[in-house]
Amino acid sequence: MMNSGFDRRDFLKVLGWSGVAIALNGCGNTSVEDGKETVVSYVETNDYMIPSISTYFNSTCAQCDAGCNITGRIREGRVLKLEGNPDSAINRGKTCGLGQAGVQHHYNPDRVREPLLRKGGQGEAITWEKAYALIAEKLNGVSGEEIAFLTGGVSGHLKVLLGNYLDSFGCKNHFVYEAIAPAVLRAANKKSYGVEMPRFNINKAKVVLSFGADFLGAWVSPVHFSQQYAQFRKGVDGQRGVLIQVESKMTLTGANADRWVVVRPGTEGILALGIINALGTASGDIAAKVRGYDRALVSKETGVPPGQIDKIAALLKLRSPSLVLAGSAAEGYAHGSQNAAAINLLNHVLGNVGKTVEAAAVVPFPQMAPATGNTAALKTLNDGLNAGKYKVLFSYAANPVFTAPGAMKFKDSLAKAGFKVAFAHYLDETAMQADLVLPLDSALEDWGTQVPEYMAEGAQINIQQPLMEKLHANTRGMGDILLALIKLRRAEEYKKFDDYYAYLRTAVLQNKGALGGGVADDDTFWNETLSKGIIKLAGSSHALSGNAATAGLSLPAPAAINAQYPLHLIPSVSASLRDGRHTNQPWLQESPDPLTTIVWDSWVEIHPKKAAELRIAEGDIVEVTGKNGSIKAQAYLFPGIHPDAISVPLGRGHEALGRYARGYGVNPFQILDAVFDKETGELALHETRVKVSKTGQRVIVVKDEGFVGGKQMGKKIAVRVSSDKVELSEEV
Amino acid sequence: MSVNNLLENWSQFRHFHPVDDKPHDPYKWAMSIDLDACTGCNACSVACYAENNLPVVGKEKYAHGQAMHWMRIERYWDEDDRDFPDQGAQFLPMMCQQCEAAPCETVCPVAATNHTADGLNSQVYNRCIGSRYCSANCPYKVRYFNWYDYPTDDNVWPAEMNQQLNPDVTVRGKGVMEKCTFCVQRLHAAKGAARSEGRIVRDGEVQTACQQACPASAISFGNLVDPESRVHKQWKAQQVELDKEEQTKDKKEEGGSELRGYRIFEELRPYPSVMYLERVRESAV
Amino acid sequence: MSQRHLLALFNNFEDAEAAIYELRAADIKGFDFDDLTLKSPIEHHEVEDVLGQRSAKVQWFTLVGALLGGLLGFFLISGAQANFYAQIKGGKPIVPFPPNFVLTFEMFVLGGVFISVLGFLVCAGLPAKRSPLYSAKVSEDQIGILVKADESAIAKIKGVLLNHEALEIQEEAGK
Amino acid sequence: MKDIREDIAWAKINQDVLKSLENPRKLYWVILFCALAAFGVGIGCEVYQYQTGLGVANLNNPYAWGLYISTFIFWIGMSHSGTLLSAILHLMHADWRKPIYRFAEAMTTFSLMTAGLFVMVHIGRLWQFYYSLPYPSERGIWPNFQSPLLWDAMAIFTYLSSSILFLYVGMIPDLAICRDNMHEGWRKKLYTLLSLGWEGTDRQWRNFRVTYLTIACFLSPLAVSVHSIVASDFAMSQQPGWHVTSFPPYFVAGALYSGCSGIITLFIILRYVFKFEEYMTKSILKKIVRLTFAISMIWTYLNAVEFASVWYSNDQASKDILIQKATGTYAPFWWGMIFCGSIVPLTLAFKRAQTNIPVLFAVSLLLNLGMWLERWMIIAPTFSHGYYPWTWDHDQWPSLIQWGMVFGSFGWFTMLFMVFCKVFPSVSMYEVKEMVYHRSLHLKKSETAEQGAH
Repeated sequence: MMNSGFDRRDFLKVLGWSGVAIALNGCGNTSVEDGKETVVSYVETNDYMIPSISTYFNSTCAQCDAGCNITGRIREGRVLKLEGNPDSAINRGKTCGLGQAGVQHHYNPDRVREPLLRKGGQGEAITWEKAYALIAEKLNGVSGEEIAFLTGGVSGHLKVLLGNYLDSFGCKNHFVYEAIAPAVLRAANKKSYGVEMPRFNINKAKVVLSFGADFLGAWVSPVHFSQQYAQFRKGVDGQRGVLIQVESKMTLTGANADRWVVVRPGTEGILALGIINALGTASGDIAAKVRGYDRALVSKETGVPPGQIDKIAALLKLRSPSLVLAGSAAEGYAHGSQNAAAINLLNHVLGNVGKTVEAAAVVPFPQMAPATGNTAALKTLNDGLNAGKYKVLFSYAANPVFTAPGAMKFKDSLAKAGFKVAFAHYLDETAMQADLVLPLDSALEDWGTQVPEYMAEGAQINIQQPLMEKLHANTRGMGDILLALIKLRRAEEYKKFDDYYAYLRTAVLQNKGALGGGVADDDTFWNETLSKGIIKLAGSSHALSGNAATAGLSLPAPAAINAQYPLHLIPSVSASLRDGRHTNQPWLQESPDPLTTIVWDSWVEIHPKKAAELRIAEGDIVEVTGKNGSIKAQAYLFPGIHPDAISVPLGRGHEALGRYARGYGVNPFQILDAVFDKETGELALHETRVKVSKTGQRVIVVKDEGFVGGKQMGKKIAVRVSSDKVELSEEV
Repeated sequence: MSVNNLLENWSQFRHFHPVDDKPHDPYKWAMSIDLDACTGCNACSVACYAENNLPVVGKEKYAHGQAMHWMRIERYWDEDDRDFPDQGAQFLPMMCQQCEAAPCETVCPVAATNHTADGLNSQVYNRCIGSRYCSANCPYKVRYFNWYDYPTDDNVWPAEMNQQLNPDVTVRGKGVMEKCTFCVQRLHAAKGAARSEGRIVRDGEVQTACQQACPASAISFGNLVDPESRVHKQWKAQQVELDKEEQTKDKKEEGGSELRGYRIFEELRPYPSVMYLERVRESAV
Repeated sequence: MSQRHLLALFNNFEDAEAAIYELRAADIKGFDFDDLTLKSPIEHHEVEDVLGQRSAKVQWFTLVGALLGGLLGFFLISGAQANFYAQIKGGKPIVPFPPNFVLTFEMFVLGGVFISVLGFLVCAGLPAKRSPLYSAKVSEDQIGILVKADESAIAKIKGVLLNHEALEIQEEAGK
Repeated sequence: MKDIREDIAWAKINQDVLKSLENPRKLYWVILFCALAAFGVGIGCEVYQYQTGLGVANLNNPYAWGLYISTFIFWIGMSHSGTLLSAILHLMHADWRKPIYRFAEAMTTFSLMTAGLFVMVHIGRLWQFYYSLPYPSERGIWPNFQSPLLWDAMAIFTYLSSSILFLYVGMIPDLAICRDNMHEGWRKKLYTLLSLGWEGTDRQWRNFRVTYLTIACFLSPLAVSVHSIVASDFAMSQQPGWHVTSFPPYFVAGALYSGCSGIITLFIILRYVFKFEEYMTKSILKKIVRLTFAISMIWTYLNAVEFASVWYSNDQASKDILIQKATGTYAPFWWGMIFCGSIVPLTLAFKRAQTNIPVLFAVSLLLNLGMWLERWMIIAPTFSHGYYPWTWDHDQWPSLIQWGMVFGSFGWFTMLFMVFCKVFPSVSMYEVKEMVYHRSLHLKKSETAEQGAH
């Protein structure tokens, strides 16, 4: 990988110095910004930079919230490729496809390059000075109550700075919104284990029973879990781990399960209680709770054959420790919290808490801990907007106009805000509605710190540093913008920081001791920190509370079939497109969906039996109609889905976001009903009921698989063997 | 002079190179892919796009079957007519198998695809005239032809995007065939670095892009003739030999061998350099 | 002594044949029998009985051409392969026989055909200057006999030719 | 039945044939213009494809070959019967070939030239075509002599150049006739140049005969080798449906078959257009028709052999392709091929059909359609249904660009052939004279014998 003859010490030295060099170049008013040079001058290059020799800088992947540590390969001043940082406990040198595509976020041709002020239907390029002045003017005389700041998940120093900025107005309206965040899980975990996000040791489990947790795809920290999964498959003590996945629509994880159990949508909790019942090991409260859930009833309500329940229970009894995971598919209902609680209860009953569910390490700086996003925040914001409460609205790293459920009519609500400022990389749907769009540096150009929500081993703070000079002269880092804005309010306090880099450096060095800096001098410590890209901390961890309470646990019987809208709509989350913010990265658009192999478009997954009933064939354009509108997409016959459900992937159907995203597919967010989890107030993503009708049009589905689909036609291509026929412990 | 050379070294030229009596020395690059670890997540494929300057062809061309993914993830279902795939799907990463006796090599009219000394099936873009005979003769269909001139297509690498292109790998113009190279640019760099230290490349010093990305570490890659390499050990443990079309496993009764290493289409005798390890499914459930 | 050409045209081959027999028998002084040329619209291989075996040597060209072509083909190809073994084909020897034999055969044919045609041109003396006396009738349906003889012999020859019902006799103008 | 009369005046032969070289009628120009326009369509398609990339042909991975290769084989096949008539039948002393072999030989040459075009338009980088030629370079790079495609190139080059030489050498005496009968002008100059000073001397004739015979000897196995090599493109590969031992004879039979039906078509056209009834007689036509019928049965047999050997083999992949051919996407075309190639020629078994010109014309066109379909049915099913099921693809159809070039090739061929007919005598005059002469000799001999008997 390294083509130079450096040894490791030299390499680190170079990285350290280069960090400084980048800092000096990247944040001052360089000749690049003056437009004199394009990227790097070869007349006076930094001495670590040798043409044709790559250098590597560590940073943090910003494509999702998992916080994987990455190493960027830089040559001739350009970042070429992102690799995993081998020293990271989270991803150990590995990356997912989404992470690989980070460079396409950076080099995307549709990035916003100038501050844009709305003028009629058009955006007019203005200067930063004018933009700041305008914000100051709009904020003049506005009380903290009348300001709303909408963001995606934020953590680290950016969160601190943002908090300080909002404090300067006395504003408490920080809405942290993530469309597909595991918010119900957090609440349920808090109740069951005492922490929102414990550590799941898949690698130590002999059986993993997952209720719709797509931990190999898009759930929480997939790269980390994928590695654990590989170890789990190799087995503890030579015994290969068994994965059982319970869900209504097959996820990537389900496709890798030893047994994929299809369950009636929303009855995951009932099945969990049924398994507890079948185990027969529970006592007291729990035993009383599950008494009613005998095999016959559970089987009837969930559609899982009684024999299957017995087998799962027997296996769980036989092989210990095991791990039970509650995923978003089980949680996306009005009784989602109850489902999750029932599933978590299973971990208690099986004695997994403390073994495969462990307390995670916590970063000892609570102010930097992630502000985790959820959808309840959006509802509050939406209500506030509708009430006309907000005169100024800031939006950062969230695209609610695209991701809010159609029933919310968020776009109309947004129009009621007085002045809307969007900090944006691209003109996404929300930025299109803004009055002022401020262009951001890409994640590969910006400084930052990040604290991952899911801690893999010890606690860690991730460093994000520029991997190359700015591509566009007039973009700014979010931290720099916040600093500039806060200076307008508290000039005295912040005047010592020239820029966000200085702020960050000072903030880190102030806590050198706590961050493990010891007696090293400031420069050395700072440079080492940058070169590592990770600050690993001893951290502390709260003990798990072994609270297996069943109080308040009550699961509704499965909903009766709605005659008008007989089908459940399952909006599926793909590992690469997530909530749609990355849809403009062409590698991801062209990367086939693992299960359907479809590219560049949306589809409606229907079980072949249901399709036969409705006389739908592959490629038929079907109309999916719910209470809040309809979408039209191509049908794909998919065996891994409950016949009473259909599934449409999230992420496509953009009306903005640039050439690679706009006009491809449909957006199922648009037709989601506004049903919320009763306990947490989170949007119940899976509660929308729909009907499907043929439109009469038909297209050829653009996909990678051939016309015989996933058949091997009697050829020995992908071969499977039963676990009793191999001896894994003798393998290399 | 050519005829002199021909006559003097006659016996050498009649060797069946390289599968039988001339083992690769000191390198024979090979791979093994554990299908039990592979999750089908596509990270390898995207990493390949990033490393090897693969063009994104767009929806319309993809629809015409003109995609350029050197590494494709295939998804297979059980063929047993059950209502639900209750044993999951099977994923298979498929790329050029770098065959030892590659069917593509012999048919190229201009010798643009050849066997290298380190056991790769090379593709010389400059030499290729685009007869597509290699693709026609490839049993795995892992060769990808440049049906259009992607480097000049504005939607493939627009102004900023082309700064991401890996300078170690050329972009391919229209009319040439391309395929997985086992990241030959990385191999070259590693071999060069090792040579300057007077040794051969150690196991783990060089990774292919797919291997490096794979979150489940399902792919291992290395020098098959190096007894210390993981790949060598894996092949040995699975008793898979490079120049055989029938392995120990095939001779045993079904499932009686406790081995799970196999190569696809061995019976056609291309002697592929990629060994797959069968996916395992729990018998207890 | 100066020589002159004489062309006689006959209606059919039998007449011409008879005339030639007589000319040979006559043994006219100043006339070499080898200077007699028969011109005909189609091939009359019977003429060899009259004119004697004037050998055709094209076959030798063919033999040499075909052998050379074949040898050149084989050695050129094998030599090229041997000197370019950086481009190994997996599973095949550097100099493989079956493909080389196919190409050798093609080169064998190519050499044979090309050199035969060359041999034809050489042996038939083509492209040739037009002979001094010619009649378009020869390419239609008449047989021509072109003789070259001393001035002194011309009259005698003419007599013989006329005896055999020559339709027309052209004489080269005297010098 | 009327045959070439032994008492036909030689001068009349000259006159009749030379008349075909006279200034063309208006219709000639119209047809030539149409052919040129068709060729223009092909050129236009190629220019577009050259500039945009081969993707416009709607080929894909792995469906990498299309109509270009099918039509290439078709034209190569067309070329074979010319050689059959001119060389093989010459060696067999079949006199009846004499009036018709010239245009058949021209057909050989021109269909080879057409086939060559398809190699060009097929390759991805036409501008690097010369890489496939074995020229010495300072880097010592040679083409891959192991590739059947290279054998193909070599064989076609040999065949084309030999055919041109054979056509030319055989035409020299006729060129001399033209030279002698033309008024001053460019034609006279051309014929003077090309006839190389031929005067029909005994020496010229003697060497001419040996040479002509020698080339014929070479050409006969060459023609067989050319089409076996084209078959090797497929049979030497590993793909199911191609890797068949019987492919070379199958291809040769197919080639002779399509060539013969091509000759019937052109025979009828020339006979009608140039009023060559006296030379291209129905009895000759009958002989070709019978030959065609025999070849069609051989082809049918080899077809059956191929199916049978696949069917009784253990090669599941090839079997699948066979089933796919008969029942899958391409079934209509495959059955069309069986119909045109094996059923339609049965009409030729009937005596009345053997000389019925309209019927023969229609049948010959159908046979050629069948043979074209045959070539397509070799290419398409294997590409769409190879070893690897994941890449099976039955949805790809040739784009209009491909069809445009196929169409253009017919224009190109027609154009070449029409120009040839007006510039060179399409009936061999000296050989018709020989034929007449030999007949009269034969007649005389039998008369003398009769008299002697008396």
